[in-house]
Amino acid sequence: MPEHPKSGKPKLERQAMCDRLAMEFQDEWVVNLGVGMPTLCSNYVDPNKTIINHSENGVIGYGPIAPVGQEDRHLVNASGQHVLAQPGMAIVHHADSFAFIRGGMVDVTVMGAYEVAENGDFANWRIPSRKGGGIGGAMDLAACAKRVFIAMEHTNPRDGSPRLLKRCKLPITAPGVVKLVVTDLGLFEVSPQGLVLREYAPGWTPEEIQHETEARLIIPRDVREFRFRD
Amino acid sequence: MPEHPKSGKPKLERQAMCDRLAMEFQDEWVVNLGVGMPTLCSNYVDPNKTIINHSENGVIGYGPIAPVGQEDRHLVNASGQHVLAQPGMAIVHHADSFAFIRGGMVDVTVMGAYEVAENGDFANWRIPSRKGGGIGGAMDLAACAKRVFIAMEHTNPRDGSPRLLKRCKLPITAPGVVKLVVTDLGLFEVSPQGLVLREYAPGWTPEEIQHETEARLIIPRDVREFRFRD
Amino acid sequence: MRNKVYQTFDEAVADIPDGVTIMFPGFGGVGVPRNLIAALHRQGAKGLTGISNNAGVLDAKAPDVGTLIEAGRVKKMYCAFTSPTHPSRVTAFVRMFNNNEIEAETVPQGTMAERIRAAGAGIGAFYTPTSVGTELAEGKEHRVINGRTYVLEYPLHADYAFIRAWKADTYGNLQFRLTQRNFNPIMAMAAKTTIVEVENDVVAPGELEPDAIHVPGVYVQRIVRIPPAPEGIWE
Amino acid sequence: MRNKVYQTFDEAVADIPDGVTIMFPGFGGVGVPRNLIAALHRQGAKGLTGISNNAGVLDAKAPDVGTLIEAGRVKKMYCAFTSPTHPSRVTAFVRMFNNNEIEAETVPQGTMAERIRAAGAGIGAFYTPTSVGTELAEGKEHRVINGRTYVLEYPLHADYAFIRAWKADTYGNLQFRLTQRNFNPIMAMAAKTTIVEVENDVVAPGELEPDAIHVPGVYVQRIVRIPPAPEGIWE
Repeated sequence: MPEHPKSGKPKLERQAMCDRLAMEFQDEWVVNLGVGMPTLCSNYVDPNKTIINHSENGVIGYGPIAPVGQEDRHLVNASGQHVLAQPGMAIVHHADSFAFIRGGMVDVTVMGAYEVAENGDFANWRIPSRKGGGIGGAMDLAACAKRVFIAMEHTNPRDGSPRLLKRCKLPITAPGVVKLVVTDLGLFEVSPQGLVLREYAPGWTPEEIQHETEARLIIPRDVREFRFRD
Repeated sequence: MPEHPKSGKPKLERQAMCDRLAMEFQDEWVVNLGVGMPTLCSNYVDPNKTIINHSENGVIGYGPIAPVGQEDRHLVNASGQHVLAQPGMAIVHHADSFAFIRGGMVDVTVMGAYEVAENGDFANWRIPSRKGGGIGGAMDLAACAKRVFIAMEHTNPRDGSPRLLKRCKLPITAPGVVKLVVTDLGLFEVSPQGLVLREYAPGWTPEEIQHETEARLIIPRDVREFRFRD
Repeated sequence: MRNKVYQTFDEAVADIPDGVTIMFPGFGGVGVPRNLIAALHRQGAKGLTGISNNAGVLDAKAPDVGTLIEAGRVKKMYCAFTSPTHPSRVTAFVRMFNNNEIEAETVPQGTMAERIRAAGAGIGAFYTPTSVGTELAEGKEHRVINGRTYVLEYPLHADYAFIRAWKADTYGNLQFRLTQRNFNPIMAMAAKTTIVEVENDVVAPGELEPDAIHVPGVYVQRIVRIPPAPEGIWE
Repeated sequence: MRNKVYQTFDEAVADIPDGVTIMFPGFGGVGVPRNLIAALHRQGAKGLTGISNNAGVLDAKAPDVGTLIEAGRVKKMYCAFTSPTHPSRVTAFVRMFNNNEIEAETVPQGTMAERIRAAGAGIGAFYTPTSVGTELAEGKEHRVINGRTYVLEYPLHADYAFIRAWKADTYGNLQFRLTQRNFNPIMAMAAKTTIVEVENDVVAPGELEPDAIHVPGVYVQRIVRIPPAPEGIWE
């Protein structure tokens, strides 16, 4: 039996997780980063690529978070953070922003999740024990972006229960859309055959990661240690 | 039997016909004038009213036809005529222009027609003997403007056949939408009971006009001679 | 031409009756018509239905739709957030919703934007791929078009829209600055009566470039210039 | 970042294959991408489907979609005018349509605009009141919504859009001037590949005001600056 993670074996840092997803972004991709951890993806900068940041409130091509004192009171991203204008930025209204999303112009959306299933379903908007849900633009992005990437902790921090599941237990955000998941234990690809472990955190074995995972992991021959940089 | 119009009894001039319709426009109305005769409505100017001219190509609040030498090559009305910009004019794209029309923002559209029926149907886009049709924005305007006014000659200039009919013979542009019709013989209102003759051309009697009309005219007690001006 | 410029927010909202539906734009605290909301709060209209991306924020210092909700003036909300993003963020709306003191319909944000746009654009209903396969699509009509599944959604109409603009002319032509735009233009186009608070002096027609107008003036009925703080609300 | 600026119209249309669908904006002779049409005419692609408000004008001195139709390159047109407004105005399209040498679908202009917008906006279909009760609604699905009858209409997609703009930057952000705008923005958003002819020098990103951009650059793939006449077509 593998060493239990609670023993203190190091997991990946949130910034490393988001860097790894950002390494997958291609030149000229339109990227939509969800509230919370995904916004860390914007800290990874590859000078050979132009990444176009889209935010659901209608801004295409915004820049980094505004330093204190440089905030423009009329310019915020999807998290309500003040960002800097960037040359070439364009503004549209909310209906046009979601026309942009539904029209398939977003190359990748990165979101957090409570659960991801091996069939590509994921859940991030509603906990049945609470009334209502917080959906924001996540369902539109999940249904319509070209790719959905997920960044989340591998297990529920409250009770250690797994979050990579055979089937989602919570109400889903969209069916079958997740392509890539990064957790603090590794990088996972959703394939037609199921969840493929592509990279594992340093110090962890695929078997140890399987132990923390409800879904059956496919371990390919070329599985490798987590890449922190290209 | 009334004197036959071919005898030479004078009919209303086109400008008088359009002036009469324009007298019905109210302050701040958004007015859409169709190609041809209806554009003459813009020559009637009441200084006590602000009329907002809308053209289907996305211009709201344009001014008069541009005098020779003052044309702006980027500014035309629905007939493709160069018009003058007017303070307060706004431009939208084609989908927003028809969103404006379908959304009920046009107070009146004035169009020409081949036929108008006593039930408010009218036909102005297609002659079955010719293949295809020329619909432009007429169907959208007819279905969605708050009011449809028609300006047309009372009878077909080719064979003298009537154009105010019990039922349209040509394919209709929209059912039951016409409110007011001006012809070179008079002004007609479409009521739930049928076509009401409101005003007759000078020198004509209601009976003579009925003779030129297939639909049964309702002649109210207050029928009066055509008003050229308020 | 009828004058559209009102001197005070109180005058501009004075005749709003109980029971109407009002659209409230704003996203991330930007483009929120706070002065009009404060005026309506003073005016006291109740039994309102609100359409808004969210239902108020925690610890709001400046008025927003949550101010009206907390005061018990709102009967129903259409919004994209009906539970908090974190369990500790319990707003007045969340507390009242949990106690069944207010009704709410959770609408995906893009579907909400498109439903508002459809109301202004005279569209009877539309098919969208958003929410297919989720709880929010249950009971809705589905249709497969070119191999993709869509759900049918209907317009969201309103009696009033409260709008926050950057510039306006006396005809009601409006301009917004950066992400202040958000829901403002489509709400202005969807409501029967559109009331605007504007951050700059209302200018004469012709001073705004026709190519750079975001809302044609025909859609706007009332305009109030925001006075300097503290009389006007600027945060 | 990939360079979007092409030096010649011929380069910009060189790879367009036979059989594709192309959107052609323009209204009343304004906002017509004449240089791109002339280049495609030289290039020779055939079996095309065109989407355009009209199908060419009588006695056109400058190239328009009618130039491609007359040359036999177009197999089908979607347009709002499939017969002349006056019997004497027999264009090449009308002659060919009467001789069954070209197919055509007559689409009300607002329905065409909304179908193009729906393609860009990811809407599967929509209900519109336009054409209800007429020959053009025959065979279409009808639905009564809130007491009003609507017909169901589907998106119009395209492989290419040819666009005529006033200003552009190297990212492809576009601005139009006055009624040049017409169908241009919605076609740019609906097509897979959008090719633009622009009336002013292509500027660096940041020179166009973010609030005054009519088409975000992400929608644009290729841009050509129109040279002075006679090399460039300006009428």
